[in-house]
Amino acid sequence: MALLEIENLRLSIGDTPILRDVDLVIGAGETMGLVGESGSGKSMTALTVMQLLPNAARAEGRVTFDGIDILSAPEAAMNRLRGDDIGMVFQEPMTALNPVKTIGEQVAEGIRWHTGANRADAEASARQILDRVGLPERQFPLSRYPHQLSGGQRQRVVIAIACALKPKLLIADEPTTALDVVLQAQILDLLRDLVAENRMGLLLISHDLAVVTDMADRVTIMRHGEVMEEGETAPTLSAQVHPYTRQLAEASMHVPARPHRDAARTDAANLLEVRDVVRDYPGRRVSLLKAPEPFRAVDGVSFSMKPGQSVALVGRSGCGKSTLARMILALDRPTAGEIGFLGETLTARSEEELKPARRNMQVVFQDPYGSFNPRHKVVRLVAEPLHLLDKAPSSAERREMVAQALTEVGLRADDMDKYPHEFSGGQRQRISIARALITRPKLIVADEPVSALDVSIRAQVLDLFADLNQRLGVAYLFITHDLTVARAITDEVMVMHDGRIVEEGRTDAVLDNPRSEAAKALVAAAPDLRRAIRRRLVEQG
Amino acid sequence: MTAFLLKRLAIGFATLLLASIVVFSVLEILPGDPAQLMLGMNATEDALQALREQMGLNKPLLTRYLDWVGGLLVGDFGRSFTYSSPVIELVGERAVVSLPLAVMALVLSTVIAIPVGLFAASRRGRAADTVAMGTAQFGVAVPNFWFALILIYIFAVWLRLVPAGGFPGWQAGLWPGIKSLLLPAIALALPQAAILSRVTRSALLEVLGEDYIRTARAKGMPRRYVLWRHALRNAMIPVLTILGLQFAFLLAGTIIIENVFYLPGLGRLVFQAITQRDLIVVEGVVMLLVASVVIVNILVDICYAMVDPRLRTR
Amino acid sequence: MASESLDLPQPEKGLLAAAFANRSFLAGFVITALIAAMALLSFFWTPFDVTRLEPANRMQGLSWTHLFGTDHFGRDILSMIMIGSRNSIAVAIVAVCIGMGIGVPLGCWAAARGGLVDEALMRFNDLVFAFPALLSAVLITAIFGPGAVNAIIAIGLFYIPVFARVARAGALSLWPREFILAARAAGKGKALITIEHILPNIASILLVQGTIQFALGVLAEAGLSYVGLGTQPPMPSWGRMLFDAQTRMMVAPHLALFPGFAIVITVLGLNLLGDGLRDVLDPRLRRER
Amino acid sequence: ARTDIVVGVVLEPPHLDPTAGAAAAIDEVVYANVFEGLTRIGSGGEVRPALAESWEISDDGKTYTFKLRSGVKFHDGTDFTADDVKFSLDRAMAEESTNAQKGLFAAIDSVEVVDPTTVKVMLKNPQGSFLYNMGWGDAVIVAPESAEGNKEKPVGTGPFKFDEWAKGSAIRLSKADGYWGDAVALDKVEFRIIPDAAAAVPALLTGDVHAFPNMPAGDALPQIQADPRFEVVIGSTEGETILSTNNGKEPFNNLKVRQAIAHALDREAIIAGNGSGYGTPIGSHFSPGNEAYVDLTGTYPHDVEKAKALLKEAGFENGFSATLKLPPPSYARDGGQIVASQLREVGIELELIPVEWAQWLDQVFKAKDYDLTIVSHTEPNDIGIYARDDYYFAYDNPDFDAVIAELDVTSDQAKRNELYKKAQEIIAKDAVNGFMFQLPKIGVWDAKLEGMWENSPVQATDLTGVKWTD
Ligand SMILES: Nc1ncnc2c1ncn2[C@@H]1O[C@H](COP(=O)(O)OP(=O)(O)OP(=O)(O)O)[C@@H](O)[C@H]1O
Ligand SMILES: Nc1ncnc2c1ncn2[C@@H]1O[C@H](COP(=O)(O)OP(=O)(O)OP(=O)(O)O)[C@@H](O)[C@H]1O
Ligand SMILES: [Mg+2]
Ligand SMILES: [Mg+2]
Repeated sequence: MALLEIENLRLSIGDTPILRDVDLVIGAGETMGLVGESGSGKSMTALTVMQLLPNAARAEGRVTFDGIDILSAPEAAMNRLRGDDIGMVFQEPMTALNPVKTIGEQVAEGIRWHTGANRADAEASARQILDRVGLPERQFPLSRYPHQLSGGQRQRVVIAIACALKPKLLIADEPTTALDVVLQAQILDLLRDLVAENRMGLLLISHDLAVVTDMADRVTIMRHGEVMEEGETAPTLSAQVHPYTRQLAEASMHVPARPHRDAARTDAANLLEVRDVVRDYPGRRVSLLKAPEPFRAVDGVSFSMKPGQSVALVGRSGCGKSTLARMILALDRPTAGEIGFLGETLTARSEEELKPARRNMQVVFQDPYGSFNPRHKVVRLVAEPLHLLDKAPSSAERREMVAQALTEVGLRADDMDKYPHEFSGGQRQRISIARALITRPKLIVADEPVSALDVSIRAQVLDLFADLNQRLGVAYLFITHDLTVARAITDEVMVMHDGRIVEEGRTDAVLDNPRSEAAKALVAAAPDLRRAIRRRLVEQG
Repeated sequence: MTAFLLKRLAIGFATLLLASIVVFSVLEILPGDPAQLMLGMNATEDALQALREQMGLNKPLLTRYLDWVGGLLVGDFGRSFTYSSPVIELVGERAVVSLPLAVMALVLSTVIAIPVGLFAASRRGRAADTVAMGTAQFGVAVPNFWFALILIYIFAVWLRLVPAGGFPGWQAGLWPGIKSLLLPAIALALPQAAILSRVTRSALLEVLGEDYIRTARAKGMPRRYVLWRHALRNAMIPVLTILGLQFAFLLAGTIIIENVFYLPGLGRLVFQAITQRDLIVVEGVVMLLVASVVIVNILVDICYAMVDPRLRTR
Repeated sequence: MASESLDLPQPEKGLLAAAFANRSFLAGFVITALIAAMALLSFFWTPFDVTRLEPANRMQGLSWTHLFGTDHFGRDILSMIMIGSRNSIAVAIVAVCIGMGIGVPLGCWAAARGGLVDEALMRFNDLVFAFPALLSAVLITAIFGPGAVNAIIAIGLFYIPVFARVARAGALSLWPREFILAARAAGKGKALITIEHILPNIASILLVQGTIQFALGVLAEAGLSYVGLGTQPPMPSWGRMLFDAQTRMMVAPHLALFPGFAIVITVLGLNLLGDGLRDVLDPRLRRER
Repeated sequence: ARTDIVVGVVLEPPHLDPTAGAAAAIDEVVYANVFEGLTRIGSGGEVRPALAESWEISDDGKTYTFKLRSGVKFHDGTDFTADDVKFSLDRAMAEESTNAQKGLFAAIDSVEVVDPTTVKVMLKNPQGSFLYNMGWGDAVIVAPESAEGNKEKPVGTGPFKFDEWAKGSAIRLSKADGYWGDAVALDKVEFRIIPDAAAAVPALLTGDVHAFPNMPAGDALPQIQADPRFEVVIGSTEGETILSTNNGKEPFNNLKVRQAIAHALDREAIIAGNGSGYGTPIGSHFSPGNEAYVDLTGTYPHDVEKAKALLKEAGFENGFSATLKLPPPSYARDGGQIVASQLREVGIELELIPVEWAQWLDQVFKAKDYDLTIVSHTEPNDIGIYARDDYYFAYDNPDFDAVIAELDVTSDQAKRNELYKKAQEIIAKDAVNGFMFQLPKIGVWDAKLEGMWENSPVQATDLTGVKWTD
């Protein structure tokens, strides 16, 4: 008998149906990958198993765990199961731990609750499992508080809590989405080892096909609350029998067509010149008497870009990418160094003097929601940079320009009278690109412009970027932590580490053959669907 | 932690210094001549001059400010013009009424509000929650002095259980003293308790929606355990903020309530001293009240740091 | 983190409908509207003239002529309560306007400028909050004399840091947001951004806070009038009526009853309105429901 | 019988030295109980011997020779001698003196100690009221050893000595050993401070307080009067409650306007709407309790039509508006509303401006920056203020000044009374102020108490003759 069996699970919240006839089976020692686009019902399926659904949720069907009928189990029985036989790891390591309790307390608590062990024994077990997840006593005593740990370390604590009592089933709901690729690889390794060690069943939820392929024996693909396809991971994903599976897989591996790579005019004068730029943030004051040590987020960065060039800036989380981008955009001042754009220096200029530069340099941000004032209509949002023109265009001209920009990014002109919330995530990102384009800039700085998007939408947006580069000759500084994205649309790449550029060169060259430690780690950790399928197929024969 | 504390202390001290300047200058422009007020309508001009000299009102402004602040620093609050006794003694005599009153009210409101808030939060959306929060909603709207009048009417005038006002002094015994502070404390406490219980409830509900609560639940902890062991302490942070504000409010509230119940407390003292233009007493009491608000806020900050380890390293 | 502290509501067509579907808002709205109507009516008509004193009619109980009885000068209590409502409302509204009018720009300025300006604002807030509110009111009225105008100033002064704080917190959480960065990249200055982007987005929390302060203002005005520092006779005010009633509790408890209820109901109505508004305007809470 | 008593007082004294403050609350506690002067004022307002057994007045009326009692001791054990008298009077007259009624001593030229029990006081010119003046609380005799500490710990020669003062709530006295006069019946006296009707009434009903010489009974008075446990005596005080008028200012410098105001005031209604509803209507500035009193309330009777007519004559057909500044006591704040409503009837619109005492003294009393104000003049026998230049009424009438000048040098009682009557009539005719009513003294005490004063010719709570009957 399988460990977890879900049959015909239907779930609705209020009057909205969320899940429709979901079937899913996990055996002991088996890893099941659950993939699907955002909102497809992955988390709800997991929460049903834990019986931690939102208040208004109604579930029907059959869910058995180890022979126990979960849907009809009383709360007390569930309490015995949770944390003991079923452990769960959530996506957000920053908020998943109680900030006012030590990690020791939080790990030991479940142990004491379920085994009735005394404090000392429980703490000893907690110690063991923390050691096991890679938090050795010497650096991480039980008395640490969550805020004293980094994101990856916190995620380890959460995993320790979930695995403390060697559960039969571990549910991991996007356990690495909030982490950077290097940390992601470490956490995934840890999960793999734990499964092997205890013959745990693992339900691994992810939107990233590559991650799932790497980890899972079998995969379930969901869409709109329904299971599309289910089967052994590698064959399913390589055969791509189901159209939706194919769509997902293709989108994950999508490379935009770029007929003239190297659109850059190498002979032209530099578009952007960054020289020895440093940015210090005020550090935390430890003592009243001693001045705080400043924290150096960007440390002596120099590089230049040619018109039409497409450059990627990659690096681990917190290495200073966004800070650098903000300085280039003159939204933040460097502590030292100089930034030149179109032959003019940007540093120490007034807002008025910056206008011509700003006209030629626009920005696209990560969050398609957050980059719009929700109270303005699209026309006003897209027209915002027109403020930079010396002569303010008339209202009619304005609408004309907005219409053109919208058409350029593949939206309809009459979309301009809608509010941003009336668009999907991908469309919204198009709007923000339209806004960036409206002044015909020579450079667009894009800070993680696709990392919040689902794979299929991401593919479309990448196409758009590539297309604009080709058609309009816009240069890009493309900030991303996703090497696949960097590879897909940039010519040059810069690898940043701890505020410095440690390696730069042609994208393929650097990513195929990294030389610096930082770049090597990044490349090694980056999930790659194609490679993963290949490896899996070999492994599984 | 020490750096954090030192910074708080420095800010508190700066606030006090600023406050002293404000208080002094405000009282400077207060219309009315204290000497005339003491000597009444028939006073002759030379008697007035003599009195002003005696009270030190003829010295230059800056000298008087420096004298006063210098005195404050060594605990010398000066001598009252009218009572002609040291301000510190006057304040001491009044503080033994006001302080117990404020503390009683604070304790009372906390003791009532937190369980009610907890109860309502744990029964969210059910009848008990609706009733408790409906009552609280009503309580927030009740002015404490009106509530005091109603209490007086019921318990003093009608049932004759407690005195309608006045304070027999602690030398009359602990119980009579407490008895006469009981109604005022209740009148002060209940509207505050209503606010506090609402804050407690919503803070708890907010915390209950946090990810770490889900983590705790995923460990197999029952709801009630999670409420007590995980949610409560985190919810204490906004509750503490309100408690800190409430102390200041209660101190001010005593000014009205002391008038309603004729309690010889600090509130009445300032009130009286202002009308009698006993400036030095006003200055002293105001500074004392301000200082206690500042101190309470520092204490609240220390409590924050105790509740929330994240603040300890700041 | 920042995005958590201030969730931006989407402009929705159904906002008004949603508001009226909210029980708390509806109740608050009805009560507030009734009180406002009563205040307006009092400008044109009251059952009796409250400036005519007839000691011969003093302290009558409830009757058909005098629904709520008469006070110690023989004035009709219902009429006094009607006129008192207009006082309470006027004082509270003007105080809120002062607090908002000065506090919000201050808060926005501090959030936009940061550094020294911000620090100065915070110290100013510390200073004002360190004075027990009533005490400052007592001092202010001692200088300028008691009266409605000075009560307004005293209350309004206290509201400045309240609104400054709310506006500053809201603005601070907006400044690092991407749409603000985008506006800056579009070359807009801080003042323009504050007007175009910050203010509209903190408007709803300001509205909610305004309602709450309005309710508190009604309470504060009553308190000040009760201790004789607020609205002055012959203008009737609820707090003053309670003061006059206090010494007559033994013989005519009804004198204390009606003004008290008037205060409670008004404040209750405003609080309900505020709660309702918050529910409707703050999507985070709405989701929780 | 019981020998203790709790007396309720409305105001807490700022301190307890009657020679250094104007507050009536000081005298209410210590006058005649703790401190005594050469003479004292009796319950009927008459001058009686106190520390001076007897006195002789020289023929020119300028030298008073007081024979002092012997064997009198201060409460700290020191002897009372003629030196103490000289010290006390010199101290009150001195340049740096802070005596609130320094004017009482203005006539004194010098004080001479003849022997330990004899003192001679030389006046600059004869003063008819000198013996009366020496009976004021501000003229009590203090000892040089203890004078400085009297504010906190009063030391006098009276029948009661000071025990303690719980600030804000009570002042306690106890019987002094070896008092020179008749032994008092009470052992312990507590003055409890109870400022308002809301607290006073319950305190009385529950027996916490035995007597209120001056009770803030408010509207509960009928209820107390109906209760046989209590005796209620409505007496009168020295407080003439008047609508003070700025005679120096338009339009109040016009006699017709003042007369119109006088006709517009309805004293009965003012009294009815004012607290307890008691009070004696007055028509001039004189206490009805005084033997020289004449009832002048008929001079300008309540007559709205007449008032309007007078205003018209004065050129104010459509009335005018003015301000009315109101100090804190309820006779002013409540009374002001009634006055305003009555004057509105004749077309005078008053803006009510509440002021604190400090502001009242500054703005009204000193700067004469006012139109009308309501105040109670509680100093006894103070009709002389109308003769003062510069007084805040800004009233100037040479005829009146002459009467007062004559009074000053007249010591024959019958003649004095004649002059007093004349003075009353002049100011009543001139309608200097709106004369409203004499503040009542509502004395309420346990029916088993006897010896409480019914009137208050001086602000005092003389307990020397008080005793319990059961
Ligand atoms: N508390 C809730 N109340 C109502 N609807 C909800 C609630 N939580 C989730 N949903 C809805 O349920 C559906 C499935 O959500 P679920 O969280 O399972 O998606 P998911 O596959 O985990 O997506 P993601 O990859 O974004 O985490 C979504 O349409 C979502 O809007
Ligand atoms: N306003 C600030 N004050 C202090 N430190 C900051 C501030 N902004 C960023 N930092 C710190 O500077 C470092 C670089 O931040 P930055 O946002 O540039 O990183 P990033 O490379 O963009 O990371 P991510 O991929 O997570 O977005 C981080 O360690 C961050 O904590
Ligand atoms: Mg999910
Ligand atoms: Mg970044």
